[in-house]
Amino acid sequence: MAKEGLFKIGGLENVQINIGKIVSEEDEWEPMGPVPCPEVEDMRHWYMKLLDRYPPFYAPYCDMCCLCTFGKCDLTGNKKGACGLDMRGQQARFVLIACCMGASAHCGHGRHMLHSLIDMFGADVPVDLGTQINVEAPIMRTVIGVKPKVLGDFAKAFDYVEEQIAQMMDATHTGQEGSYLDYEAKAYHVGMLDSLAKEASDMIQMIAFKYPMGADVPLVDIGVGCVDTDKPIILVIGHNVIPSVAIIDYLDEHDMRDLVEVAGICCTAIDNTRYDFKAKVVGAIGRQLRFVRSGVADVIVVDEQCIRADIVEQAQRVQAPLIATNNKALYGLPERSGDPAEEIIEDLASGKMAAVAILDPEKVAEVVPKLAMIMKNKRKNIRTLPSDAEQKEYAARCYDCGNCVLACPQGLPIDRAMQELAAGNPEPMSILFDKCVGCGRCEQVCKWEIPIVDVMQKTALKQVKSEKFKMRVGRGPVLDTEIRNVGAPLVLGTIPGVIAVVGCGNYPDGTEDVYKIAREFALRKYIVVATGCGAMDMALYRNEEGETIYEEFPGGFEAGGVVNIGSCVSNAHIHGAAIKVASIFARRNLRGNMDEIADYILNRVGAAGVAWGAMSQKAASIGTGVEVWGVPVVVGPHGAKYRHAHIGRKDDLTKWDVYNMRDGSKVRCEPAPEHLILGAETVEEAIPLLARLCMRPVDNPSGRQIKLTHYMDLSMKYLGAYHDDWPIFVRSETDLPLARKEEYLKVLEKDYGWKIDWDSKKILEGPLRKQDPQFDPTNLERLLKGAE
Amino acid sequence: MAKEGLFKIGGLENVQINIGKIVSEEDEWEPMGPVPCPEVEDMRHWYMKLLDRYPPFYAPYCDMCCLCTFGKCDLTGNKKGACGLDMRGQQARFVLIACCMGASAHCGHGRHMLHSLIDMFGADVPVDLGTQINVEAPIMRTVIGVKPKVLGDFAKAFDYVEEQIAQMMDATHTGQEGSYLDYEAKAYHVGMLDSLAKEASDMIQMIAFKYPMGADVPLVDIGVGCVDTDKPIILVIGHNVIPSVAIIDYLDEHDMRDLVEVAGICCTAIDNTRYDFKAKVVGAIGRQLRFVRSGVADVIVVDEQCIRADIVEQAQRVQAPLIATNNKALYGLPERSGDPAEEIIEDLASGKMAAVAILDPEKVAEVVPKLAMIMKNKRKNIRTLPSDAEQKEYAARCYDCGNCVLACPQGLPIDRAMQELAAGNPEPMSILFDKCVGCGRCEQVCKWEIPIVDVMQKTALKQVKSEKFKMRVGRGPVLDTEIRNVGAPLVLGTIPGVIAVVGCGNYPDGTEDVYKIAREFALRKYIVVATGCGAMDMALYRNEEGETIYEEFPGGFEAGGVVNIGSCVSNAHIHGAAIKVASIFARRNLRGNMDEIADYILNRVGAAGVAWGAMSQKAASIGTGVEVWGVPVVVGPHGAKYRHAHIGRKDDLTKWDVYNMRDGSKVRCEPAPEHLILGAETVEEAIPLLARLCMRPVDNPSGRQIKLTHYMDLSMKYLGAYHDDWPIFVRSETDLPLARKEEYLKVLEKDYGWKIDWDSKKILEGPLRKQDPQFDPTNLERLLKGAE
Amino acid sequence: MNTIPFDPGCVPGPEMARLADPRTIGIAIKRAKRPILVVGAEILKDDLIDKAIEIGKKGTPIAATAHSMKTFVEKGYTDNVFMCNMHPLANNFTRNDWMGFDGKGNYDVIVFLGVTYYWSSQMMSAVKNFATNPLRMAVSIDRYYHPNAKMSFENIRDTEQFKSMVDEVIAQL
Amino acid sequence: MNTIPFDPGCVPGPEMARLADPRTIGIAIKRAKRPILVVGAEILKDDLIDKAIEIGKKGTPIAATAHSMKTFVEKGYTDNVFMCNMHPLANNFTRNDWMGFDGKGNYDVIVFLGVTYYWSSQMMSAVKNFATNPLRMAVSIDRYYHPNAKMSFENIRDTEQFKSMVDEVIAQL
Ligand code: SF4
Ligand code: SF4
Ligand code: SF4
Ligand code: SF4
Ligand code: SF4
Ligand code: SF4
Ligand code: SF4
Ligand code: SF4
Repeated sequence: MAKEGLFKIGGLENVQINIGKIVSEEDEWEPMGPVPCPEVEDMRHWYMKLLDRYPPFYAPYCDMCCLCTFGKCDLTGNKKGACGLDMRGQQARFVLIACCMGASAHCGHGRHMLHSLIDMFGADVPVDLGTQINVEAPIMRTVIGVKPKVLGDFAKAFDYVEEQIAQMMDATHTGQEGSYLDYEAKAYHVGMLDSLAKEASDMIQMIAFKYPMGADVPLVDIGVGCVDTDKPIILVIGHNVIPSVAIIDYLDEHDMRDLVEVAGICCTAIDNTRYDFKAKVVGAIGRQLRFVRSGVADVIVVDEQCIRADIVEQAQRVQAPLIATNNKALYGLPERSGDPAEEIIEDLASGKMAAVAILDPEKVAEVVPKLAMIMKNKRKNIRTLPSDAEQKEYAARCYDCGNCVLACPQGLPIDRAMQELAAGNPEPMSILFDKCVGCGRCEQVCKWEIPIVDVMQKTALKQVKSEKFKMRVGRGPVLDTEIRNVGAPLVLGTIPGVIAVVGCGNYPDGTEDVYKIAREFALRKYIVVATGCGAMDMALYRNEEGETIYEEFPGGFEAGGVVNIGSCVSNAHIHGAAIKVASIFARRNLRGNMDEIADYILNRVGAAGVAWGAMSQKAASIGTGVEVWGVPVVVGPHGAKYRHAHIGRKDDLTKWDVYNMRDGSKVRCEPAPEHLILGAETVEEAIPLLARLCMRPVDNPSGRQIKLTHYMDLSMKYLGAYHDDWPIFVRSETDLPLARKEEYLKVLEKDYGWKIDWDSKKILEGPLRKQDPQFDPTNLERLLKGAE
Repeated sequence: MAKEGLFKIGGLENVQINIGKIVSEEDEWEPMGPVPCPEVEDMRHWYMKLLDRYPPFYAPYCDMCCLCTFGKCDLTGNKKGACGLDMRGQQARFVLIACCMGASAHCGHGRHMLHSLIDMFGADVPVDLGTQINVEAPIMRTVIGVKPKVLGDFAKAFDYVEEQIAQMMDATHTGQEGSYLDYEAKAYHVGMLDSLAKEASDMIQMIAFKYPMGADVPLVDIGVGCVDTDKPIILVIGHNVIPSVAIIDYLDEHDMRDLVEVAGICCTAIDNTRYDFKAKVVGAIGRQLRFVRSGVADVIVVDEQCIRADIVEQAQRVQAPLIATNNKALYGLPERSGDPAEEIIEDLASGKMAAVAILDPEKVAEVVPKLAMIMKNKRKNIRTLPSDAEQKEYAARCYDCGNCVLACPQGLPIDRAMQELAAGNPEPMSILFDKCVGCGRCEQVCKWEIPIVDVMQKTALKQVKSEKFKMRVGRGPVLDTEIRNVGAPLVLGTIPGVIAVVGCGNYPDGTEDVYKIAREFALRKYIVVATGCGAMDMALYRNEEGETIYEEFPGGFEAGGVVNIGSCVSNAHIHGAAIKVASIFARRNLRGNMDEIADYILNRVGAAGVAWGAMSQKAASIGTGVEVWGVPVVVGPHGAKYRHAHIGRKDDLTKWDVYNMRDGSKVRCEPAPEHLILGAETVEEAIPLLARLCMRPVDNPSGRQIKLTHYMDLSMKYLGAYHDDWPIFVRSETDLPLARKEEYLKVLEKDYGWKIDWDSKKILEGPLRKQDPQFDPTNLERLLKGAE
Repeated sequence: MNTIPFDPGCVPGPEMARLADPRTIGIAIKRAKRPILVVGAEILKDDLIDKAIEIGKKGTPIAATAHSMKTFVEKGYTDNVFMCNMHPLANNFTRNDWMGFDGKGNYDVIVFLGVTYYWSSQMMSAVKNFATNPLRMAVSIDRYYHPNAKMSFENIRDTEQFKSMVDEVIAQL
Repeated sequence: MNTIPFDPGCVPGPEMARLADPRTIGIAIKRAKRPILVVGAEILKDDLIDKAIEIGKKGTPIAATAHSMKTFVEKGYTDNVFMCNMHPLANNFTRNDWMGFDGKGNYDVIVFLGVTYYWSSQMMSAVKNFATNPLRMAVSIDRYYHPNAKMSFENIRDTEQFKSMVDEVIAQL
């Protein structure tokens, strides 16, 4: 922040003032805490605290390391490689690399947008989030101690994140870190950076494009069936909304908006609807290959992230011209920003070129709508899915070799379905459609060159075409006013928790899973928040009344709300909400105080994340970034491929000692939350687990009672039994689910040897600890009275 | 660079001036070229030019991708994974990841040092490189268009590099880039960033610590035998010299310098000798495990990079306390900067703790020398290598299972050597010592727990102890004056080339290889430059006269010089020298002109790099950063594990068309240089290859004659034959090696069908092109006359 | 020539499961001091639950992961069935201080049946790499080739064949 | 159970070389339309150069990489020996437009003998993954198990045994 030297002052070109030190004006909104802009060592005490209680468990995904030319090293059995690193270290290193990739994606995206937005609007766009938000950027305030006032201020966040990413990537180099613990600590650091980068990335688009906020944002269309195939269709795919916004602006300015469909896949889809309620959402990542293959799109515009690497080839297959608009994903295409729009349109429309890159969003906007109009006409007679005859021929061709089943990440029984289809029964194949993640790996190995993805889609065509659902527009941050309403019940536990449904679409058993999870918790008056693929995929189902989840439940951050926060970068507002509980409800200082705030959340805010289809490295950094702020995360079974989990041990209660801030005493607590990141095999397993992970040491009796009730109900509902750990959460009879209190007391007496006074129906002996309304838990020594 | 807002002016606390725009004073030393601070798309035309002529060849090191939870994907046979990426793309992505790791290591190191140095000296330390250097930071000038004047100015380089690394890491994320070409282009971008980061990193230490420069730097001691074992020995390992410098300063200030040995391994060793000529160099990375195991060190201080991941365990094994001083390599140790030195010393000396982290260099300096004194005494009776009896027992224990041979990256015949040793013959084992890279993998698999590394070292002990050699101190940048002397002969070819021996110690056949290469070329009056492990390892041999290579050859950047440039970050000065040829000799503008300068070097500066033991990701980014500036690189056979090579095709001459700047015409040239990066299996193969790669289109007749002579001589010497491509380099009879001109003319006539006029001994027909003294080659359209 | 994992990319490295016939695997379980059967979501398919119960009845305790417990309850067999989450369970297998469900110590032969392929594969990888001293052995009797196990069947397409193989394992107990 | 590569970490994935006996490999070379023998630095060890020359004499052209050419020259056998660098050579094997040393087309069976293990392993990987259409096949007759080849020997510790295996290959030509 200090800058010395000679400066020229605008408008006073001939005056030079020698300035010793420039202090940018920064009102003292809060005193600065101990860890502003932390280096990893500054926050290491917190990271190590988490790792001590939730030690890493490794499930190596590969027994070798191939990262340097001493390799490959065989590390099987925790052997050391030529550099001295052992298997645990290597797995943790891989986690760190993945997190760096993920955080770089968020930061790279945000920084790129910031440049564009400053070009478009100047750096002075004020940070104005309306009257209901004062704590505008809770992560930024906390981590770097800065309160952004204008667009340009967010550069500080990216500066910090970039420097730190380089430092952490540095540590992944061969011959650097040697302990899995310090690799994990660094992964936590990167998770924290990731959360900051996301917040900055979403805020800059929000303030520049004036996205709507609050519970009352409208519902928009989602689903393949919503796309009006009578119009020219522009399909946008990715995460960076800037070229799409340019296209939409162009359509508006040229009175073409109603003539053309702008339909999106992945986060660009969500963010488009934040800008333009007419924009259509096709769906999440799982729909990408299949929607492209359907041939409906007349022009495909890709920006960055979550794009199929072979999108150019796929677009070509359906004769849709493709425009790449981002320097992260150029596919070897010529960059044509410098050429006249007409030339580019001509080259693409004539088929002279199948795809081009155009990095200038204005030029993209000039090219795409016109091109779409032309292509709509040209592509009229393009049939891309198999004809009935072809479909038959394909099915007949199947040799039943089973290669496709092996290649399928989900192991779907394509072979059998193909045989059934050949025999005239399309049903088994059409059932697979919903379980298929749309990856195309099956086609890669079919020696008979059956376009399996297309064949499957055709069997499900009717169902696909009828996909017309509603999704609430991504609404960005939780309002301070909402926090004021839910702060107390959340911390006391009477709102039993916040369930955050986030992440990608690599679901083990299809998209319906996320709908099930979200609805179960919404019905139970948890607050359900969602972003990204999860927010889209859960919209694809209806209740018995025919309502989608967004129609059934309100959109506010309130008990029983189902809140579409927004795209993947909007994830940060979920942390933001938890941080705001600490700030607004508990009046903790945020500035430079990350350890304290995360400690607050871990002990008090009953939130849990579920990244059921976590696929990417972003999901890795997102999950890590959720953990590091004190919120546990459950991933689907594919998540085991991230190689690590953070597993608490309820059989070693020494790990659960927490300080009472009031008197500095140590209190042995129940394991709440028990784990920080782990996987589950099925939703039925995940749901009770999530309920368990929402418990917190500070729950008051009625809060604990509610949480325990849900936990036990859900266990019985989905598992047919209770986990044997439930008594550990019982501090006194008042914690017990009311409806079955006696029954439970009996069990406690009989199976767990607790002493019960049956007259008063009070527990005399048994609980680990008593509930103490004065209990003010912390894991940080520095917060104890008398600590310096 | 623009910053707006309200500012307080130092000394005028109550005055606030509203400044529209601050322009930091920056004299117009050169007009700004077209690509200052380039984004990847700004330089993509250059990267793609290189890739078009030197297309990537992939040798997958793994047929699977394990980077996301869709995986593992089997990509065998160039199949596509679930994200649509094919095998080529995945290999290129891995290259990009490796380069990002490498560049991050350099940038992370430099940024960290910059913070420390500014803390120590302030940001105002002037960039003063003496009277013989005006072009102080050629890479920085070229790439970001900045001429650094004070220490603090280097922050601009790191700011830029960090932002770009995050952008490039972003592109490695699943669902981003789809074409191997664009991954490669991005790897080139990162290579360029790497060169910039290294330059900044070396310059800041040079100017802060006032390292010596020029040809006349002294010789210092290198080799295990140089370490005076009568004194307490502090062993420093790594790349970041700051804690070592603090230790040396402390020793000086306390008049202890002559009482204690400061011995180093890896780049910290080299950089220590740039600060203190009394510092000893043990050797390069290959010596690390073995020197530690010898137990000679009384205290081990590690900073960052190239440290064994199990160094804590290894130090413990020889009861040497270890201090970790860098946040990149903390090994899970407690950070004790906050504790009194006495306490730390007590804990370590008593064995209460085996190792600690101390991130504050001042504290390190307080602790280490005293601790070394104490430990010297305590460790007197520690014997770490096997006794004779133990040695015998170990050898006898060997079951001849051969596991160690399989585990050994070099496949050394340890089993047979062990049998011989058991039979009383230590010789075969002692011979292995020099071929062993010291990785310890053999010990990991010996079921009989034979400490193979120790056993081997013991057999070679006499030889090891007699290792007393001389290395010239790393001298940093090539002087402008030197460039003035060699610029013309280099470009004309009469100095046949610059051979840069760089990189790590993963040699296929031992350290002597680099000595052989360097000496061969020095004797032939090439300019030999060296850095890092290469610079150290080549010092470990003597000629017939008993001179080391640094004693045999002068240290100037001149024909027949052997120049120790310095540590790995000093590598940048090798690019710097080439850039300075363009600037000083050819008067090209550098500023924001990277494509032009790289083009200049590719066509004119006959330099080639050899990273014979390239091991790390840094070596990957270094190599890529050498290529991108137009200099070809040869790696040893382990280098094939980097997965790619850039192979020119002499059978497709269309790729070798070059513009003549004078008239814009296209000239079909000989393939010079033919490849940009490739491997060789043996030095005998590499040496003629390097000679070939030094040829350039602009060589004048006498230059080409000299280069061709060396190429052919070396081919005959090492290969017993000529490569069949030599005639392609012959433009006229004047290009032919003088001594055997007639013989060659005959061959050209007979085997290649050229027409010769035997009277005049002139070539009438045959050559691809005539030599043209007016030929002013470029690959860049923009440099052609008439181009805008 | 090589046995291909059910997920062909799931090739972990040089240590891959020995292909074993049901008899061999059955005997290995029989000989174990403290064997345990781990079942998951796929136990609900193809009546495998009945096989699991048979194994339980022969004295091998069962760890019921995912939501498999519900079916045990429905089937009325819960005697030596312990409901748990897989991740903490696998974590416990890698630790020498875990005392097992009965407090008597960790298990030595860990038999996987009816667990999603890639999920159990990862858990067996943890056992293979970290439960080495003393050696604890993961054994798969699922219908897949599981390289991260110590012993495994091949990939079996035919359900009846697979079930009869499981029967053969049971016959040895 | 699995054959371990000479460098055990060198497990590339699901497609690994078939272990083949010398006769089988010999016949495969014999049947090739355009076979080629690639030799490298290790050809100078254990008199393998003589074996190479025998193969050359039987009509298979030889690509002499590293500095092996020198020994061919010394041995006076250079008839169908072509000196080249390995990296560009392997690159050529992956391309359909390379016309071979004789200008008559690329090769179909590429036999490796006497090349540093990890170096040839990588080159065979390139052939395996990119020389697939039409299929060109890398075959190792070195003393190592080479997973990236299509066919390979096992790791052979005994030099005499190895040499007699090479002899057996030659006998088929
Ligand atoms: S870590 Fe991944 S890329 Fe490397 S060897 Fe293992 S599976 Fe292959
Ligand atoms: S980084 Fe270490 S473990 Fe990995 S290949 Fe290199 S030496 Fe082996
Ligand atoms: S596209 Fe669907 S069916 Fe095909 S491999 Fe992928 S998930 Fe399986
Ligand atoms: S890979 Fe093709 S032929 Fe084989 S089962 Fe699948 S669809 Fe049928
Ligand atoms: S990044 Fe692509 S190729 Fe790699 S595992 Fe994921 S889907 Fe497969
Ligand atoms: S320490 Fe030496 S002998 Fe042992 S495996 Fe490494 S290189 Fe081979
Ligand atoms: S691994 Fe040990 S026992 Fe086996 S050959 Fe090597 S030294 Fe001998
Ligand atoms: S040359 Fe390589 S191994 Fe040696 S010090 Fe530098 S980076 Fe480390």
